[in-house]
Amino acid sequence: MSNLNSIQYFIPELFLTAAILALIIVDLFLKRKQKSIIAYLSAAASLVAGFLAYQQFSLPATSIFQGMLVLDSFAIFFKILAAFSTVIVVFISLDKFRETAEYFILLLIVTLGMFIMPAVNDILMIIIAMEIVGLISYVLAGIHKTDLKSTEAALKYMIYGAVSTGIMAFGFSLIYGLTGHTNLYDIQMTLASGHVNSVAMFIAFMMVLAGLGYKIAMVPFHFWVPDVYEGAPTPVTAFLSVGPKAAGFALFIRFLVTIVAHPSSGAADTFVQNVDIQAPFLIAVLAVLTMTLGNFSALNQKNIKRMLGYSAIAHVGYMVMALVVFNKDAFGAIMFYMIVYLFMNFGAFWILESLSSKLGGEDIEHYKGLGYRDSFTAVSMAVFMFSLTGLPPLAGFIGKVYLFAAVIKQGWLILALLGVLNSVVSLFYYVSVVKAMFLKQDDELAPIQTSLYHKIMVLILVVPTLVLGVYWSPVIEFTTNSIGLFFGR
Amino acid sequence: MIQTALFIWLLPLAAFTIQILFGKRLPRKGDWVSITAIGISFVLAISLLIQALTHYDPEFVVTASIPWIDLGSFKINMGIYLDNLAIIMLMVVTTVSFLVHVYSLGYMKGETYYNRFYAYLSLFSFSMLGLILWDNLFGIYIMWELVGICSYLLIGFYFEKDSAANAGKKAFITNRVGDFGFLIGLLIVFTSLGTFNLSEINLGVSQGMLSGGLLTAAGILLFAGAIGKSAQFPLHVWLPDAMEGPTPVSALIHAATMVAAGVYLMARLSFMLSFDAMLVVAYVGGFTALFSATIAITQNDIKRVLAYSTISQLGYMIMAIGVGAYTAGFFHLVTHAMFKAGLFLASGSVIHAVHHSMDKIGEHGDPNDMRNMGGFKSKMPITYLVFLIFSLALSGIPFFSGFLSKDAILGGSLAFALAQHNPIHFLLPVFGFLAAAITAFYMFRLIIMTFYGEPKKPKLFEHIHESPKTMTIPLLTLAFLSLFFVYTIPSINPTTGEGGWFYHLIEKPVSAVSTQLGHAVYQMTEHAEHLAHVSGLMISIVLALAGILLAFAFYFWKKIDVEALTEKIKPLYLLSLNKYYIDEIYNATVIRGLLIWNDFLSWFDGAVIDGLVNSTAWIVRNFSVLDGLFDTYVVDGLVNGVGSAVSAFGKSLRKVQTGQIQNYVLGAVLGTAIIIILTMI
Amino acid sequence: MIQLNSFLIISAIVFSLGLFTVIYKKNAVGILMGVELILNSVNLNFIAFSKYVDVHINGQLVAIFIIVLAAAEAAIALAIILNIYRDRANIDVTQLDEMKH
Amino acid sequence: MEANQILFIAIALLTVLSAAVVAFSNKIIHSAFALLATFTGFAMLYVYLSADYLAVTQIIIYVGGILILIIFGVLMTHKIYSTTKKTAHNSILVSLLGGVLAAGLILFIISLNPWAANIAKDFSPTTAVIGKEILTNYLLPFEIISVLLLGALIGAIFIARQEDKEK
Amino acid sequence: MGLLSLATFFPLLGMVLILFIPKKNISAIKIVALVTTFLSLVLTSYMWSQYDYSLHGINMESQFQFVEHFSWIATYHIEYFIGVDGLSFPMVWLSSLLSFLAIIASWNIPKAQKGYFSLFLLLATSMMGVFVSLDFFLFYVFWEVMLLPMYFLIGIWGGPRREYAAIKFFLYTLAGSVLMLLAMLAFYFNVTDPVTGGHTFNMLHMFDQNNHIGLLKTFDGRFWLYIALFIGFAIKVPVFPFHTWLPDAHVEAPTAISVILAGILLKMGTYGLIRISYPILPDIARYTSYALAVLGVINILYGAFVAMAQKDLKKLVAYSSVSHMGFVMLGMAVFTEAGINGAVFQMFSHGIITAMLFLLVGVIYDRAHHREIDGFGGLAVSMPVYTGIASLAFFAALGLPGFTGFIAEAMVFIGAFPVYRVLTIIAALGIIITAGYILWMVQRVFLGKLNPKYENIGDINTRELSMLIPLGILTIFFGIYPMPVLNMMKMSLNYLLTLIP
Repeated sequence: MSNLNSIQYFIPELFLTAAILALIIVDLFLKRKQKSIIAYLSAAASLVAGFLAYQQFSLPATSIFQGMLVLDSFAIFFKILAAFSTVIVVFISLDKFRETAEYFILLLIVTLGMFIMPAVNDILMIIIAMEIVGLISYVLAGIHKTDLKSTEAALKYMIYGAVSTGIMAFGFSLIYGLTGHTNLYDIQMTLASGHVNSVAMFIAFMMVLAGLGYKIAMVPFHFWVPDVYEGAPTPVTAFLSVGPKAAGFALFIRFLVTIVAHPSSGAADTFVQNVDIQAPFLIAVLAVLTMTLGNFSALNQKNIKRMLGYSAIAHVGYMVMALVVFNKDAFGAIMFYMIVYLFMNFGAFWILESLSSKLGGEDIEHYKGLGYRDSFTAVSMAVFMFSLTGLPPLAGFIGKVYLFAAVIKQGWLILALLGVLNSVVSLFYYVSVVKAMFLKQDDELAPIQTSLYHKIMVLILVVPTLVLGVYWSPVIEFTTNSIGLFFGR
Repeated sequence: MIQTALFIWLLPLAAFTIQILFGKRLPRKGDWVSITAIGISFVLAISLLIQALTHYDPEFVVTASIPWIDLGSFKINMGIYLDNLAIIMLMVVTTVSFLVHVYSLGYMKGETYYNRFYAYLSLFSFSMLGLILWDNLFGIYIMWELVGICSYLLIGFYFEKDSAANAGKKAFITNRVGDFGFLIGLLIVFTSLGTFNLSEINLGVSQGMLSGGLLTAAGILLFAGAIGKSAQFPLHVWLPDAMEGPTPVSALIHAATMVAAGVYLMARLSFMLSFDAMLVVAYVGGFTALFSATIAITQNDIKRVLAYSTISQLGYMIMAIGVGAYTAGFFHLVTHAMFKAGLFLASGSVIHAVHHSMDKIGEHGDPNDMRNMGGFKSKMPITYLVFLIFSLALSGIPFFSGFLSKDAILGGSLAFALAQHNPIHFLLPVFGFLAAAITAFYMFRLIIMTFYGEPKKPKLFEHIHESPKTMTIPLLTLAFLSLFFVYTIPSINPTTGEGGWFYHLIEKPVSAVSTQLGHAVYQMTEHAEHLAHVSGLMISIVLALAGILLAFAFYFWKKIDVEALTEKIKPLYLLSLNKYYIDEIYNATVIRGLLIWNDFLSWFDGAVIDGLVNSTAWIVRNFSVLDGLFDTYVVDGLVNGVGSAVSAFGKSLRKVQTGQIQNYVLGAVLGTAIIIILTMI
Repeated sequence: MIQLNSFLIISAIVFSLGLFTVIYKKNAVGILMGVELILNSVNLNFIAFSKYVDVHINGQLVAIFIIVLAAAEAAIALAIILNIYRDRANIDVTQLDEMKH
Repeated sequence: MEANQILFIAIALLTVLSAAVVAFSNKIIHSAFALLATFTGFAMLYVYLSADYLAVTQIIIYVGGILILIIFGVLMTHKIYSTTKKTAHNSILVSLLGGVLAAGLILFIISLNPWAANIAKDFSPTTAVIGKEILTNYLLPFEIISVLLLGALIGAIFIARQEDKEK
Repeated sequence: MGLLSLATFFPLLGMVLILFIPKKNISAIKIVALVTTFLSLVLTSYMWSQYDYSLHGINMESQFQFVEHFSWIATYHIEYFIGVDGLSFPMVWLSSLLSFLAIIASWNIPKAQKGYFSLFLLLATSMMGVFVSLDFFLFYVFWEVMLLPMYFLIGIWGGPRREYAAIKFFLYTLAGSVLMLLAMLAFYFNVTDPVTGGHTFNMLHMFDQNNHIGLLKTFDGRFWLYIALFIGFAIKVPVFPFHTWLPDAHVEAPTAISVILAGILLKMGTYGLIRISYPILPDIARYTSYALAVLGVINILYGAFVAMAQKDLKKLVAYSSVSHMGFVMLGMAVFTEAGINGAVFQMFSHGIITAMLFLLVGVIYDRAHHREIDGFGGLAVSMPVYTGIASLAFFAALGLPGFTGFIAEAMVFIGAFPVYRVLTIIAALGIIITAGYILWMVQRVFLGKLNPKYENIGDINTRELSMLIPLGILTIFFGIYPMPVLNMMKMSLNYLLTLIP
């Protein structure tokens, strides 16, 4: 579709861009005390962008901007998710970054990147979209300029990200060389015609995987995660563990189902691989490694943030696990899990963020006896922890059920077995937080008073975690519909 | 009749229920409730007996049953099986029980848990009667267990005494060992025949649905239950200890009724015993008879002597069943119930007196120890008289009931031995006769030590009094029941009971075992019985008298120096005194072994099983360390390990740390490379 | 006539050198140089393929954008490095180990 | 061998060797200057690939922009007198491991020679084509990257800015 | 909402109510808990009176009673499908009874009453839910929901090593249940709904072998799925090598929770095997039955032996549970009418008896503040009533006739003997050892000289009596006349046996 016609399909992004520019200008006129207006405005902007994206949901799948982007419900799903996660992050960060308007503007730019990432259809766009998210994320991670940990995290993130992107770009250049195209569909056509050397393709695929894997924190590209998650300001960590990761998954899925595989016939559930490489098995191994490493490393962590960092790796493992089967179920499961993960993970991080000053830190130690000091927050935290473990009747359980169901349906029983055993392991460290909160009573500590704002935020996040564990039909229908259009192009 | 039987059976249960719930608050702590209940049962039992006597039909049987458990193909009906055997047994049980109830009025007066005692007695009566009446093995097994628990409760009645508590436990657990066999026997029967009902079992066995080795096994296993309950070797160890219970209990449970349940069971089941099973039964019984008699010689505790005597006499009965002298065996059960209960009650009377006397003079000793007694004849004439009658009956002296039955057994065993072609089976009558002689000896040793001679402790002797009427009347009743003519009516032949009503009512059942041998056993024994009768009679009288004379020679006339003799045969003496060390052997092997085994398992459970699981948890937990090690030694080690080969080793050691972004990058690169290389290979 | 492979080999070597640099240098700016080498090798690849493989010149266009990205990346990286330097007076990445294990 | 080829080899050598200097040099400032040579070498290679516009862009942006930025970086993070000071390095063998592995893999691919086609196009000026492409097919990346640059600008300034005194 | 739902969710309603009661108002909290569990008991009892003994249940929806069947998550074919039959109803009734009694037993919980009672009520609902669910997914949800309150109830209100015990319980059972999750999903994808043709979580459809496809057509698939399910259930039972969580959890848990643990939770393992594993994979059940029987025998003997070595009264009782659950396993491994009915009856009976035992241990612990067996002695003197009831309970546990345990064990023996002779004989040794450890314990605690420390120890009080007496009456009543329960069970279980090849 020509550029001009494409604009009508690009309204959310255009709106976001306009909002970014507007906010930069507004920022100039605001006094320090008034800077929080930017926060609210950015939240509103991303909310509106999300809404605009939702408006596009029923549009037929089209490729826009001369094939640079595609607009399908799959992409829209992740756009909405991105917008939503930004809104929540804005509220999580409100306290800490009240006076830092740049932070919110950068957040919106990342959101724009996340809007583009799931829709890309060209190697160049992949690189650009990932760089927008990446580059700005480095800045966000280092936004606490005076905090040694924060700057260190930024640098590590930056180096790791730059190298990964470099390797990925090199991989893309090889793919370009192998096929002669930069457009994903064209690449797919060429690959499907079957004249491409599979070994070379595999190595290129692995190089690309380095970049994608880094974005979603998959082993062996996960090394940056613990350090960056611990070092970055908590809201940023929360954001990184959900938003960019979701976009990364969208990109990963799109990459897999266009370059590695293509639908076997029309809108079928099954995919045929374009090139003869052992992608499913490889992904399975990586998934197991990812979840195992994430879980096992999280076991002995004393800092909850770092623990959540490792556990985020483990959750990636679960999601990657579903990818081995290359089908509708798997993608639906991942999308569903993303929604669930958004609530529970943000919930945990929000509590971490809002209580860290009151408790004097983010170590498990500090949470001792919280159940008796602020039972509402503690119970909610327990809910998030158990949901992350995957216990019913919480949303995390349903999420995992879908993930496991997807692989079991295709007979990957051993893989699923390793997955569930991993979630047993994960219980141990999640429950250690709960244990500290409830099982260690410390009468000397006074009750904690939390603000109404805190309570509302917790409630907003905990209610879906509970409700989705019991009734999730609308959500799963939403995700299923999103996939439907993805394949129905 | 069924209704009467039901009343007989259930009245004590009602009494028990009332007693256990309200006993404490009732006037006189409710002893009258129990006595009334058993009294009515007693009267009803008499009416039953009268009916049986008027019918005078050896084949008499009435049954009635209702479904109890019904699972489709698996059914158990519960019902009552009333025949002459049961009626006579009912009679015995209600008689002894009633008399013991009455006796206890005096004996147990002032006890703290008086009401509880009566409650237990009632429960026991109920269970024992049920055991007699029920028409199927499962029901019998249930009641079997219940009498066991009553025995446990009553032995441990003085639970504050450790010895009593121990004895109760020992009794129950030893019995459980026997019950284990019983249970397996039951299972074999049910598996083969699909029923527990006695008549159906009879039918099934005679149809050959259960035969051969399995039948023998079933017989022996069921007999194992009897071994436990009737205290046969090697499970006899509990009975002497059971004397820790109150003496009326010893009389009722551990002499007259419960211990005889084993004999009763074997009598009930004799139709299904194969020849091999019967041999086992006979030998166990015969051996026990002799074996425990030899122990009784040296015991000094009056009740223990009686206890071993009981074991010995039960051995007789068991042997009788084993050799096919069915009627004789059951006859001995009845007579023995009377005189042995009498002996216990009489000894109770003595103990009661000694106990009170001790209380008065403020001495704390063992009231049961015969070495403290002597010369009580003058102080306690009635007790002495009845004691003498009972002892004569037990020793098998003519004109007393014991003679009739014991002689029949000895004759039966002799006949059995004669009928067999294997001379080794003469061992059985030899066991029997030897035991008879020894019995006479130790009984008179007991009488002499207690009632004759000079009082060993004059001070104690001064305060000895005859017991109250509630105690002496039951004694006299039992003494009367130990006289021969009670059982020989309408005949008055003192040498044999065969002309009497008893022999008429009780007839040996036809064996259902279909093998040639099974029938043969019966027929030949029957034939030989007459042959053996006269010789058996003569020998037994001679031996009994010899035993009595010897006892007098030893202990009364002191013709023979007991001490010197004892010294001479010290090892034998010690062996007997210490009951052949059976308890010690059990303690050292089974019990200690079990405890060690348990401790081992407990340790095993905590250390190994749990440890195994925990160690996986440990590994899991430490996997993170391993993971760290992987980071430290593999990732970094690759970085630094290779590097250290070139550059200074010491410097690189300091670099062994994570948090290094370049190691991360390298990790990713190596990871990718490794994956690629592995995949391509 | 110069073969495609010549360019590819140069690119491969430079890429490897870039990777090596990233791992080898302790100096953060040095690492940044390594990243630039990598990006340059990528560009060379794209451009070479655009000449020899593609009927269009898409590769060249990608390369242009990558150059721009490299510039942006360098700017941000240097800002971060500068910030680190301000905090610690040192840009040795091996000494950045506030967080580990 | 044609002069063309000799020249090419010379340029290639320049590029690779200077890149090697960047990598192995002990002094960061040497690396920076070697990088200049590498960038230039790349620009010249682009000429061989009939990418005239790219060659110029390479010089302008890389040498004129990025490299200057890097040198600024070097200078700002080192006291002037210490720029020539030896900088510490990680273990060379281990680092080489990564590099050699990567090189090996890529050279392996190249040795497979699996490329889609081999249509060596003749030289034609690319500037106009590129200009047209950027405003048609590549309009979106062009616009998006401007947002990226904006973001990078804000971010870089925010990070690099000296904190206000009152904070 | 039907009766069954009401009965199941009444406690949950109570929990919600309690959440709105201020923390300080302890008596109101207790009363809400008491009333809701009582109402639930009343409802289940009423349902018993309405129970139709002629319906066999197991694999036909029309044969179930009090069925409620709604769609829940339509896209994934998850249904809210509950109902009871002869297998589940006794357990449902028992759980409502024990929940109610356990509330009484928890009357004097020392701290955080609000949390305690609300968690307890959640537990009660989930227990009932497990027994009524006929949709596998629903079953699994209830099954897992149980873990959370249990973890807290042990972990917060437990004994000195509560944290260890709680996490051990949690990890063990979770490890088991995730395997079950796998198996459940595998079943889902290998079973078709005969009506819609899609996959289904409906257990009854899973039971129909004609609906099986794919993996369930292969022996290996069936076998491994059975093993996965088995481990999930076995940990709960607990079967021999997986049992080590039990003593710890039981010992550390507060009295009421021990009651629930031993009385209900253990039964879920065997219930699950009979309810789910057997009908879905009858051939594998048959194939592995010998192993199950062997494990059962090991449980019986091992539990008894280890119980004998215990010094802690509660631990002894805990190990006795291991031993008694062995009878259930032995009984269900033989596929005879007597065996399987005996097994399920043993579940019911052990639920009553062991609840009594734990309550009794709790009574004494409340007074003496320790549970060392050797630390007591002669309590029969100072606590006669308590001793009476305790002897009743212990004799019941020992398998004395006249109590439910005897009938159950006898039926198991009768059922098992024709099938596995040697095993049954070995298992029967258990009755001796059981008598041994129970009597030995009774002797050390109640008999002998009165330990002067406990001269003035108070006898059992009315509240405690009020929870023990109903159980005592039940164990005697069903010990003498078990048919009301057996009639219910036999329809279902005998029918179940016809499904097993």
